[in-house]
Amino acid sequence: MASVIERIKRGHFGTFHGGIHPPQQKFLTSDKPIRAVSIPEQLILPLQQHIGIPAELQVKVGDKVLKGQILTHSVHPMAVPIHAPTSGTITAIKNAVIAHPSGLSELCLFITPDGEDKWRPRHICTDFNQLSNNQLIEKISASGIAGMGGAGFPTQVKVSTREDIQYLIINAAECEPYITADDLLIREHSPSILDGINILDNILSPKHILIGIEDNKPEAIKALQQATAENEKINVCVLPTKYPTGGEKQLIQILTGQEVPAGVLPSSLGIVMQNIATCFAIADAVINDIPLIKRVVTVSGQALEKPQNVWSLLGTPVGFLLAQCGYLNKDKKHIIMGGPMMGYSLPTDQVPVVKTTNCILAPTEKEISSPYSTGSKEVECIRCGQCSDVCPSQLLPQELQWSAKAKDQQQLAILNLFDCIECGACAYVCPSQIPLVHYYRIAKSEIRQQKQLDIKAEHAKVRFEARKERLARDKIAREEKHKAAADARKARMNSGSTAGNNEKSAVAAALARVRAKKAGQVESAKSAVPATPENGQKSQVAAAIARAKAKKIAAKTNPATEATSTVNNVTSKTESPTDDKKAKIAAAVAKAKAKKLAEKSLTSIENISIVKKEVNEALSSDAETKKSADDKKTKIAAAVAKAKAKKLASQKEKSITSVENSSASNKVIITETEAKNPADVKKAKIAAAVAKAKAKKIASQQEKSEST
Amino acid sequence: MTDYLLLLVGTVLVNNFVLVKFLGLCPFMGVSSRTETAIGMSFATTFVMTVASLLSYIVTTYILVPLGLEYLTTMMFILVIAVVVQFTEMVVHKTSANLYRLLGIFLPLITTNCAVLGVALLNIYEQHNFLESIVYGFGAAVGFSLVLIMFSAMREKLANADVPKPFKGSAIAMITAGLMSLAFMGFTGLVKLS
Amino acid sequence: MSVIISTLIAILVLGSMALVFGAILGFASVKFHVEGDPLAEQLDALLPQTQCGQCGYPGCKPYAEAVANGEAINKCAPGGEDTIKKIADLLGVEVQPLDENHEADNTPKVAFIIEEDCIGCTKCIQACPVDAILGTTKQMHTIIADECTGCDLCVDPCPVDCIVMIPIAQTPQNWQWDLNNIPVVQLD
Amino acid sequence: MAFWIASSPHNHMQSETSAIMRLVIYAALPGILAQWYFFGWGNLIHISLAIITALVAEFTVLSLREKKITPQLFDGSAILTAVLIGISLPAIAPWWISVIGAAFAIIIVKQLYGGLGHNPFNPAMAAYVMLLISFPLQMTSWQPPLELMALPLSFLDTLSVIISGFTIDGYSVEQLRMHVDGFTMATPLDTVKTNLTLGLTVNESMENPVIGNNFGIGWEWINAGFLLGGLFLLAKKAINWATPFSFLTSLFVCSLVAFLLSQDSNASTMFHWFNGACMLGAFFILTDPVSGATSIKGRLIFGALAGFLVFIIRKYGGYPDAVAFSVLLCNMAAPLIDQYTRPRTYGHNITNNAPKNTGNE
Repeated sequence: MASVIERIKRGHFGTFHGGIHPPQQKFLTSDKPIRAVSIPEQLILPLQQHIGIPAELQVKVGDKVLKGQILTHSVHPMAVPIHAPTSGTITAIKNAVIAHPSGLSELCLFITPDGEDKWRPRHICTDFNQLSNNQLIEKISASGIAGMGGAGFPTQVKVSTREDIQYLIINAAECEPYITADDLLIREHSPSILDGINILDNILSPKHILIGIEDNKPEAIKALQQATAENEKINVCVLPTKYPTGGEKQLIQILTGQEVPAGVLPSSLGIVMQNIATCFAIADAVINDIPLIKRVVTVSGQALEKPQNVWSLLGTPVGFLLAQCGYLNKDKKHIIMGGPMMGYSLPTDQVPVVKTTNCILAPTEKEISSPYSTGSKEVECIRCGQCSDVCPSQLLPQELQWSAKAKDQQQLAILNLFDCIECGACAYVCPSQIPLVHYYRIAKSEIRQQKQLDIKAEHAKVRFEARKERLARDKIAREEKHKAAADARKARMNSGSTAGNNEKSAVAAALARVRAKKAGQVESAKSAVPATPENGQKSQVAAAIARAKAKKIAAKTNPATEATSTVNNVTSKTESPTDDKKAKIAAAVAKAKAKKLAEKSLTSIENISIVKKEVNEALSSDAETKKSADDKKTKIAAAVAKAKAKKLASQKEKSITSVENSSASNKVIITETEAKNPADVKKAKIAAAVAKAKAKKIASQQEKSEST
Repeated sequence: MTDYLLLLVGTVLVNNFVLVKFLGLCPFMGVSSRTETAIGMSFATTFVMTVASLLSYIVTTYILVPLGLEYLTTMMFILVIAVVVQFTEMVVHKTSANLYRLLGIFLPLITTNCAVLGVALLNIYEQHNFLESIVYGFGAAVGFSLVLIMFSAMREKLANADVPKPFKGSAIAMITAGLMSLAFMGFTGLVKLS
Repeated sequence: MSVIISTLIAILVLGSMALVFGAILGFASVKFHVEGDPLAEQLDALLPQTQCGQCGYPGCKPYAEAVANGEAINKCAPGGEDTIKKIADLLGVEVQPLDENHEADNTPKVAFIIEEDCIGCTKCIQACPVDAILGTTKQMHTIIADECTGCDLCVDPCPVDCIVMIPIAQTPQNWQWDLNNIPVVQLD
Repeated sequence: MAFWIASSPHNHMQSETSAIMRLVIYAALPGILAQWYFFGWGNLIHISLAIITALVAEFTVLSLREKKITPQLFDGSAILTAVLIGISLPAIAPWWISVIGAAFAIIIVKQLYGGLGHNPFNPAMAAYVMLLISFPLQMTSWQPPLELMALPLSFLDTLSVIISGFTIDGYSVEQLRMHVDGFTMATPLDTVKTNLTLGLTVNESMENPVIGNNFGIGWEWINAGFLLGGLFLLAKKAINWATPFSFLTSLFVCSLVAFLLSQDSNASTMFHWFNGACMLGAFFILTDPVSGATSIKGRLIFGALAGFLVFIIRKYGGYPDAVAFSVLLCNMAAPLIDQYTRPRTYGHNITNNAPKNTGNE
């Protein structure tokens, strides 16, 4: 351990495999101070600006918010809150294009600033040393700080690690070309940064604090060295410039000589890394109670008149920043969020600045004439191996692309595709100009999706098996129930009571029902005949109207109601409504018929008569039924019966059912006297929906037959 | 000793069964699409070839020749080979179900691998003694394995190559085998066996 | 006479050799006996488990068993070509194109119930192979989207056609780096 | 006005594959010049013939496959293949040798596999081996260096020999191969090998006029030329150092061991280095990345294997020079070598650190 520090103090650092030296281009912005820009007319705040899950919304459209007011909140550690960057009104909460390479939309808050920039009450903390660790972490968490280097990992998760921390590494390498945001931040705010580092020191109490910074930032190095001169624990490590020194794993390897094992967080090695801008944000949050609402963004590129680092409020549209810096490109707009190596191009300049945005790059066409930006000049890979020479993860990019193109996921796994950090070094040097990283990203997302599918498939399998088991269980239970019921019935029938007689008739009715059903099935098989012209016309009309106003017409002119009434006419009624059981049975029969008839009648008038006949047949076998003119009554009874019968069928096991049934049917029969009771309305609705569906079907059939 | 070594090298490289004698092409084309499979096949074939040449020598020398039944040689050898292959199949099935599945039909088909029968018959033809028979059988199998494994690695790579449609699959594999054969011509004259 | 004798000897030799070898093999087959054939299990693991029945079998497992017994490998529509390729690799057979009787469209979908139209008939619940539909008689039903496999078995039974299959929406989380499909804002 | 969408990285080193190919061709110039100086116009004529054939063949295949023609045709790879074929042929071989060779190389060895980047074998060497096996007579009709030739050989003579088999004055190839003393000439490697079978020691063979003062008149300079070109390529980082280094080392070690064991029957290390196609093979053929191994470790093994094979075949084999065969054999082995020499990926199989390695993979 000591030897590592000794080595570092001597100025000897390790190295990582590969790496490249792309043109720095930092001079564009490195000599100008950070500029404060005015508040834009509208701020767009994506709910999620970090890795993890979005927090829950705490405000609604029309709310007035104050600067720094919390907008989302969650107790989940991977959910990071966002805050109002300025005071104003929430004008919309809707999907908008977010800062993501896909250019897809996600939920964003739109704030129209009122220009007053009025703060919520703040509690300045003068001495953070008096705060406990939990209080510090709580403050960091409440301030919505997520890693500001690019990935956006929630900071409170990183700092609340339980591991014994050896090294706290502050990443100030800023190895990507063009970007000088951290450089300028260090130069102008090194005391605050030191406060932030001290806060982290308090929380994590690491043995050593290492600040990794590339040697192309002499002024920032000087500022840091001056600021940290009195602190023995902090070592400013000036590293040779090489891309991607700023990669977490690479920086760890350079400074400590250790490799982070695949699939493991650095904290398990006793290492925590924080970006230097995050340190500044932590200091601001803890000391000044300023949540993360602004950050330094390098607005650079030769397509700008005045490239400069700016203090940008989160949510500022990129276009606004570009306009402030004098965007010159008029035709081919190429705007990159992030650096030229790992940034992504934006589909619109309305994309907002988020917590991870460290650079907005607006290059001229000549400046960044990447083969991947200006039409593909990709040729076949000749396996020259330059890519594997520069790969910081020591992968074999040439083999990876070969397998990625062939979608050989097995081979990709063997080649450790997921250890690729997408730094872009391979694609940068590739003489065949193959967009290697792009291939890897596609392959990675495909593999990720495949994994999801596999998990889902496994899950579906489990559920399917469970369902099969449940069905089998139910079947056995039902059979037992049946058996028990049959035994009981037999006993009752043998006893010769009136109840027994009723049972008998019930059995007869059930038999009839089964017969009718069978007949109906046979008929329906036969009745593929198209509707008669009359009926066709009718149903066409019905279909047309149904689409517009399904409920109304269905109740009026629908054949289904006709059919139902037809059935009702022939359906005899039970002697008295008080005889629940009997009525129920009869009604069940009627219901089955009615439903069938209703279906049939729509497709063919012929069917109606046939079903009528069947119903008659069925009913005539029901000895105790008599004709009745009371249509309405039967209808309602039928509806009640329908519901009950179904319930009965599905809940046979439950003994309470019969009690429920009788009481429920009584209730409905009581309500029957009312002309427009709710049951009727509901029934009409159901009928309407059925009719609508049928009409649709007929209409499509008609169309088909017409077209042929 | 040197003789045996020369015999071995000669069989592996100079008179390679697959690329020079063109024996055993069926599994050479059939089980070479994956290196993993090819390695398994190599072990199985090496075992079969060595044991088969050993057994066939014993059968010839101690049964067929004393009884004057040389005319039964081919038949007997097929019997011997079939038994060894069956045995191997059982062992593979038991020890590595995965390999068993990967090899599929080609495992029992070692029986009809002409290289195996070829080794047995060539042993008789070349009048090899007991040790020579074993070395010859083993050498032939090593040669077979060597090119099979190399070929499978090449084919794994070729699987993703942009081969013109009419040449995809077996066609390009045959061309590759031809070019490999050309390369093996380089070993010609390496070992001058009497 | 000597011909007969030599023939007899030949038969005897061959016969006894066969006997000896047969005994060896018989012994080996007992010694190296392997239980069961996990092929169907392995095949089942490759199938997408939508339980859609489009292959003509009631679920993925039965189809896997059928494939293990020689059924055509190209009947899994939701799995598409990828699954066919994997099965072909596993079985060591040629890749076949998807059966023509099946739709080749295997874009992931999820069922959705148009709730105002639902009459609570429970028919879809009975049809769902993975119990992904929630509801009871006369109550509006809804689909647990996370559990839905997109098999569309619930669409047909619905008497009021209130179930539709909607493609799974693309989010930044499941985006596949298709740069060509990024909607680029056209400015004038 | 639209926004550009592109995948990162957005900047590029601006290198091109064709530039590498051109560089390799330029680097071959010193060797070709030496060849011209010592053996006349023959190889230059063959190079031109091969280039024309290769381009025509490439054009034909590309148009048949409906590929983009211009970028692929002029990416330099076909020309490089043709140049290598032209260099390696005997100077006075008939014209159809180079035509068949180039056509075979481009159509069968390269394009049937899908073109540049897909061919598992080095096209030039596969073509050379095919020619050597199919036309052994023409392919071994090496002429003596100009200074040893009994007959003068002008440009027109060479052209005439290549086209018709006879010089303008009517001398045949066989007559051209006559030494001033009336012997039919062979290459130094051939000479040594033949003499060994005749019972002569290597030292006695070195007396042969074809060998000259050092290792072979002309051949030593040609190899030196290619060595120079190779060093230039190394300096330019157009080729990787690993393969030539391990190849030459391996050949050196093998020949040194043999030489130390028996000086009579083994030529010196430098004789092996500066004869035949040694340097050409080391820097221009084995370094072909398409058909070679990928990783550094793989390349070291690849080169060492090639060196070993060259020595074995030169010493024991039936063919005098072995570079082409060795290259093909190594090409065969390359995918296998690749499979077993993948570099350790960052964070995998860490041995030297991570006391708390809780790797969950």
